Amino acid sequence: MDLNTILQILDSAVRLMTPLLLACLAGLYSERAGVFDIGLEGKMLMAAFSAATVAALTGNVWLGLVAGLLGSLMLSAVHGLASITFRGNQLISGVAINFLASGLTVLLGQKIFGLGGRTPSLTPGAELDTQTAPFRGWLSGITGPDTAGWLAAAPRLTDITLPLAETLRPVPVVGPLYADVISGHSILVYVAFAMVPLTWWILYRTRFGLRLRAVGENPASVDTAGVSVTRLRFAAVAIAGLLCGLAGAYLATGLSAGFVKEMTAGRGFIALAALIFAKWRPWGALGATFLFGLLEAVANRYPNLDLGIVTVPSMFMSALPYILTVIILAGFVGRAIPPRAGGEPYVKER
Amino acid sequence: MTPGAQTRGRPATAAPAAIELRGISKAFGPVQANRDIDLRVEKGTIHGIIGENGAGKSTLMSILYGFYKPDAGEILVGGRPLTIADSQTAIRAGIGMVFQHFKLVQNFTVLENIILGAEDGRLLRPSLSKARGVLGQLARDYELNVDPDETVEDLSVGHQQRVEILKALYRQADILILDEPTGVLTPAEADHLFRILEGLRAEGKTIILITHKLREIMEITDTVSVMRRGEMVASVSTAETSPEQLAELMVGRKVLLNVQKAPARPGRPILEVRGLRMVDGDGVERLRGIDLDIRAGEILGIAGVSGNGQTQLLEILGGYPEKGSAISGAIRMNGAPVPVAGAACNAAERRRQGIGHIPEDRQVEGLIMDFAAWENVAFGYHDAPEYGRGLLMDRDAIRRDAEAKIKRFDVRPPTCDLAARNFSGGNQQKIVVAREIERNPDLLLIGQPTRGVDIGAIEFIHRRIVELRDAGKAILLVSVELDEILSLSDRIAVMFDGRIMGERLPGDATTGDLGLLMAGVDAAANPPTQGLFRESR
Amino acid sequence: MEKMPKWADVLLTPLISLVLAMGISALVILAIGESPVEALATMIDGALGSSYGWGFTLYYATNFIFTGLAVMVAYHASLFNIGGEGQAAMGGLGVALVLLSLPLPHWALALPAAMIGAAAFGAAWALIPAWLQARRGSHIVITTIMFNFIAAAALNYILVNLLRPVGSMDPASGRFPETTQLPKLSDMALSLGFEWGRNTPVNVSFFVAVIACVLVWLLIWRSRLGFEIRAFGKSEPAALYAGINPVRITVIAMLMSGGLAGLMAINSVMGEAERLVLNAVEGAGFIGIAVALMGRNHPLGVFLAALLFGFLYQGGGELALWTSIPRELIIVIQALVILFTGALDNMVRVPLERIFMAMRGRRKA
Amino acid sequence: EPALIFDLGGKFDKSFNEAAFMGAQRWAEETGGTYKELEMQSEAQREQALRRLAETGANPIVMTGFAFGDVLNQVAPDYPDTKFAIIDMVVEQPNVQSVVFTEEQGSYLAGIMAAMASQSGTVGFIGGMDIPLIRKFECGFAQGFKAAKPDGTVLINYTGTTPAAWNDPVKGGELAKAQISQGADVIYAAAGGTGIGILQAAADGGILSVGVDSNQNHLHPGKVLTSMVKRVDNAVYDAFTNGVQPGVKIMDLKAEGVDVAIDDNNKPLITPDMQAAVDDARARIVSGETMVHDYMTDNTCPVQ
Ligand SMILES: Nc1ncnc2c1ncn2[C@@H]1O[C@H](COP(=O)(O)OP(=O)(O)OP(=O)(O)O)[C@@H](O)[C@H]1O
Ligand SMILES: Nc1ncnc2c1ncn2[C@@H]1O[C@H](COP(=O)(O)OP(=O)(O)OP(=O)(O)O)[C@@H](O)[C@H]1O
Ligand SMILES: [Mg+2]
Ligand SMILES: [Mg+2]
Repeated sequence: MDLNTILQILDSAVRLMTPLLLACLAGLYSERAGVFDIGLEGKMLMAAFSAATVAALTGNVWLGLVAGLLGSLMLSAVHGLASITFRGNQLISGVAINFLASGLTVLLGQKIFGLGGRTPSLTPGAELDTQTAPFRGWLSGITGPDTAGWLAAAPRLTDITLPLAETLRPVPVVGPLYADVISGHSILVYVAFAMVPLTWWILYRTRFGLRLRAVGENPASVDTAGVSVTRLRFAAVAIAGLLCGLAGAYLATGLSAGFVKEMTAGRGFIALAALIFAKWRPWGALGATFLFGLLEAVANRYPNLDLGIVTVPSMFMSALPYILTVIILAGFVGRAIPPRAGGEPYVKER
Repeated sequence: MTPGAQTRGRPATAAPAAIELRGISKAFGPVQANRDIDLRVEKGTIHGIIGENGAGKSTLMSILYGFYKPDAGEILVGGRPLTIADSQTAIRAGIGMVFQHFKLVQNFTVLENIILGAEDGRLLRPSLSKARGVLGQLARDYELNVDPDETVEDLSVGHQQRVEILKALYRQADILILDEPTGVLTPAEADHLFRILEGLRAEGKTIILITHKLREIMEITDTVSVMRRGEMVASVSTAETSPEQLAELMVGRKVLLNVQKAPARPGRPILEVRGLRMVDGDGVERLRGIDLDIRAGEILGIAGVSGNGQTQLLEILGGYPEKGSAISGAIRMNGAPVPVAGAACNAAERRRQGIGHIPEDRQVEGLIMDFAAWENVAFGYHDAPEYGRGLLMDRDAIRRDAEAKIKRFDVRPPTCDLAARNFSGGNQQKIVVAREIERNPDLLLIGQPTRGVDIGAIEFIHRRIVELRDAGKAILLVSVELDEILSLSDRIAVMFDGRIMGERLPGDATTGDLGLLMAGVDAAANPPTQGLFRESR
Repeated sequence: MEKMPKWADVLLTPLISLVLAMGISALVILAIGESPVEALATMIDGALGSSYGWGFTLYYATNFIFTGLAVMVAYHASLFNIGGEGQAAMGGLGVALVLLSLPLPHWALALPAAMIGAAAFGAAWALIPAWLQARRGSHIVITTIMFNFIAAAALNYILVNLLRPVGSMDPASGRFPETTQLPKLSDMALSLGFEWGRNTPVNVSFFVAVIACVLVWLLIWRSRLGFEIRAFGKSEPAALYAGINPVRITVIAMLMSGGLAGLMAINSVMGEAERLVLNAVEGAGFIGIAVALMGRNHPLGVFLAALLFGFLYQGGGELALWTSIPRELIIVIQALVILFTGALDNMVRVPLERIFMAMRGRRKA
Repeated sequence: EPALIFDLGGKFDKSFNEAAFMGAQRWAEETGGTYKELEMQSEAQREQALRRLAETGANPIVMTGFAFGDVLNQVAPDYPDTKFAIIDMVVEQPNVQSVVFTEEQGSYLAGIMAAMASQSGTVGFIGGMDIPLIRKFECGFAQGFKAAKPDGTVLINYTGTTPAAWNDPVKGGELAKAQISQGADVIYAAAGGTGIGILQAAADGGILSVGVDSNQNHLHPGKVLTSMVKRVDNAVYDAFTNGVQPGVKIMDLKAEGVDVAIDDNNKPLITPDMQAAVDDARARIVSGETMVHDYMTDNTCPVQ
């Protein structure tokens, strides 16, 4: 394997891991606060749908992003209501949210676009223009044509070339690594990676983080210290919603150009697995999701392994990331201890 | 020490009371935990509250601290009415509380636990460094030393409690509520705590102390209130009352405060332990060569500060040593060797060999809190032939058995369908004791049988243990309560740092002598220079 | 003393929750411009209005009973088995291998043989996650998720390359021998002299599922093993104190869980399709999670919840088949039912409790 | 009244269900008639749907997808007066018409075009799931490609092994990028909804793609080399208009059942050479001079 191949695989791994990382961090906030969240998948899906829908209707990806965040937050609110306010079963609530998102996205999508739950492709062209026309008309009526033009400029996230990428390219190893792997992703990738140290800093260096971790370990300690358990948990669930929102928006407007039903394809569950793998720690989340991304990138790159006598079937290569995960888990990762109060609603009086 | 409330207590003056509760009521669903309670605590005094398990003491204090909301009633702090809707309000009003079950975050450091909820600003660093300074000051002022960077789960319970007290002091509490603080403390620790409380009182702080130990009430409080079944039945000056009177007020009948027992008549050896060593999963040597003999018809008491290997000893004898530990040595039960490791070393096997076990922690080990009482009566013996046929269990047989046991042990309420969680601590303990004693084991291992249990129940449990001994059974009693060890044991062994420091007969032993042994000093070898403990009455 | 009578807790609360869920569903239906009344009528009529509807409702319910019981048994040992999907798929493989390789002359022989195959394959697929959890501490949630994917890949390979009849386009096994066809409930009714549920897939497996409910109930609440499973699930330290071996319980509970999930295949693969197709499980493994949780991890609850989901599946299917309402509406309705009866139940229960307390107070006074 | 049953993917699958739907729509618009349509929700419904439609008197009943084959074989004899048509599968019953497409032939033409458009000599194929039907596309494509570029390379990927494989544009895009980085400059997508992501990634990556089933040239004008169209719409339209003739109906190149789509969107990409080569190959296949091997006949592919 030459350097170029390695770089390409790493580049692919970065893209593949980003939605996982965002969702994994979302789960981290929620579960660190003691609220289990198996609804990551649903929230991502809802975000992907709302982001793509608004981006398609307005032609503006930033409005789409905001809509994605709102869509995901809405489901977070449902989860919070069920598992914090009404002290319901957090697993059931998560399951319900996954179903809800899977149904609502297609239902609404069909109602709005009539494309069977798909949104129009977010590439400039006839399909998109007819969708955005009413909005742009409405907008230019209010703000004048200039603003409307600007607003409708980018229906999709574009890749960013980091400064000096080309200048540094000749530097051996580091140069191509910087130019090909680190540079050239959409903004949400950088946001996702920045979220790792930020999350670490929030968790371990701020008052909010201290309380958040405490409420996931022993909510009574937080309560008797005069801090509202409910507010903290809602805050955590809301942050989880925002991060899932980013993840979903990235799927629909960054990695692809539009929404397709069920397009999260189980990534929420993989993120959940990564979270446990990471032992509920931010840097661990980075490592775990990178591992998943890398395994998938490698499997994509080598779809049939020709071993001379036998050719390993494609199905085996598809399953390889999962098999390796199990092996790594069994071999190298010890027992993961979840936050002690995780999954338990905080009940004072019975 | 003699009670001297007159000299310490301040006469009630017209000055507003530190705390005044008027007509507090609180129901948990159908349970009326507090009913129309009035309470007045003067500033600068120590006020004791006693009452049976489940009398409503913790509930009342939790209301005062804003943890529960009362259904009715009024709270006055320093004479001014105050609606305490949450703990934040209570803290601001200068109230601090050390809960019966600590409210600490186990995997946080001491410092993090202290500042939690009382941080200065959004960032932790300044809060932590400030707290570190204040903590040092508090430690000097009150002799409350704890390593601020230690993780709480690595601290002994005594130290955890210090953290709770420091938490309250850090928040500048003027009124400090302590709910059964001595239940988990060694005598030395309890003693230390009382010195601190006296110091706090001298500063003009007000203290409310809940305890089941009348000796403590008599020793330190100025006034005392007695609760029974959710009601306040008396509030008296400590000087004007006696332990017997308090016990009667509490339980509603006369209580024998001392164990009555005939001299032991030891028979053949039941348990022989030779050179038992144990290294735990972290490589720490917990037991360093234990030799023990227990005969039929005797109670061997093991005294010692908790954390000196007693837990490990009980677990190994009980057949479930810590995972990953390495054990060597020999154990013989009724003359037959007992495996100390491998698949044959398990708790079920031990029970078959006639070893019963009342574990130290009834809620974590001894009971399944969500199981009904009758299921808990079968717990550990669910394989017994009389509890079923083949693979299935015979519910009726178990329930009949459970009902009988519950009746004999006066468990209240006497319903075997209630989940263990819904019994009070004392009654939970009675279920465990009933289960283990009634199997009539040749050897009964007992850990902390009366921790947090009210005096009525203590009396009962003690009597049953003595009865078992008199029936010719061997008993290994581990307790941190020296009083309990002294009054129940026929022989006393003192454990320190994984070794048996020495053996005494209860008649010859003084608490001072035992205290030295518990601290790792053999008094016979080095004559005592100073008492670590005050002599108890 | 309880806060309200048991019947109110187990019947009234879910019923009111169900009504609420249906209310919100009606709003959703209105929002997409359809008539809720018509939709509900179609659903109820299609699922419960005829023996035909019942035939399908019960068929789906049978699947969900098996997967629900599977999740439930593991849950009692505090193991969250989300691998029902993969275990059921493997159960299907077990059924197919047994029926395709053994010359079984009659269904009465084929059924037990297929059950053994289904349960064995399902259990085997749960064994590795169980063992890894017990011995290596690998979290069962991750490993079972991974095993779902691995099962899908394995089945894809086996069907395409090994079991597919030569020249067939369909990645599916050949038909099982006629002799192994399970009697449909409709046939049984016919032999008793009346017509019921003609051409519906519900078959004897339904009775197997009902028996499984009873057996699981016996196991969990009446057997010594069940006692150990529940005790271990509630508290591992207490289990150790009582001489219960955690490794043994973990492995046994997961084997039974996987076996139950695998048994689903006798209904869908042997009873309905009569051959093994790709994706024969169709998400029933995941529905099992909802069924177990909503059924409060009790076999009776699982049975009722499975019926409810069978109803939603069939009624929803009818809705999508015969009206212009998109089929995703049913997923939304399912979600709302799960949400309201499973997670928002306290929203209903707490006020109800207050009402009952007040009533009791008045009676006392 | 005729009826149409869609397979589990649903009628908006961007693939052959959607093509069938278009055919039915065309019929409805032209004749003003109405038809019944059903979407499958689960495997168990297939039989239910067939029987219910037959009992309500629908005729003919057209269904898409090989998965109906087995059930139809059971059901058809019970309704001798009803005519059925099944697409993508052969069912031998007196009242059933089996419509099969020679995807290998269409894919062959696409392969020739890909070979001629490719600068690098490497092209890619991305299938949804590794199943025989998709292998058929793959093998035809590879044969055409090799015919025009014997030393070229075809990279092959499959999206996955679960139903999600057909609806995962993100994975599709990533696979396309992986193939691009290995030098592929034309990618053939046979993966349902996943294909949207493949075509997108190809367009973003500045290379060409080949659409499948319906004409997808318009999705990225000037960036989709062509689409291997499978005229399921024609088959449905035909069945609705002219009724169903029992037997096997082979929709091959000759019958215009499959072809490569050339329209305004991709015209600029088609060089005269390419057009000539395609026309030539088409003529030879139609005349039987060139035999495109069908993977299904022996589960092997003669090239690579
Ligand atoms: N959180 C709660 N929810 C429901 N009921 C409770 C709760 N806490 C206490 N109770 C009930 O209120 C009664 C009083 O309990 P409380 O804890 O105040 O007793 P206590 O006097 O502190 O007992 P102990 O001596 O065992 O500590 C108990 O009998 C119990 O049934
Ligand atoms: N959340 C709760 N729900 C129901 N009952 C409770 C709850 N919390 C406490 N109780 C009950 O309140 C009473 C006292 O409980 P508490 O926690 O104060 O002490 P305990 O540990 O049970 O007993 P002990 O004082 O002997 O240690 C017991 O009857 C207990 O079962
Ligand atoms: Mg208490
Ligand atoms: Mg207590």
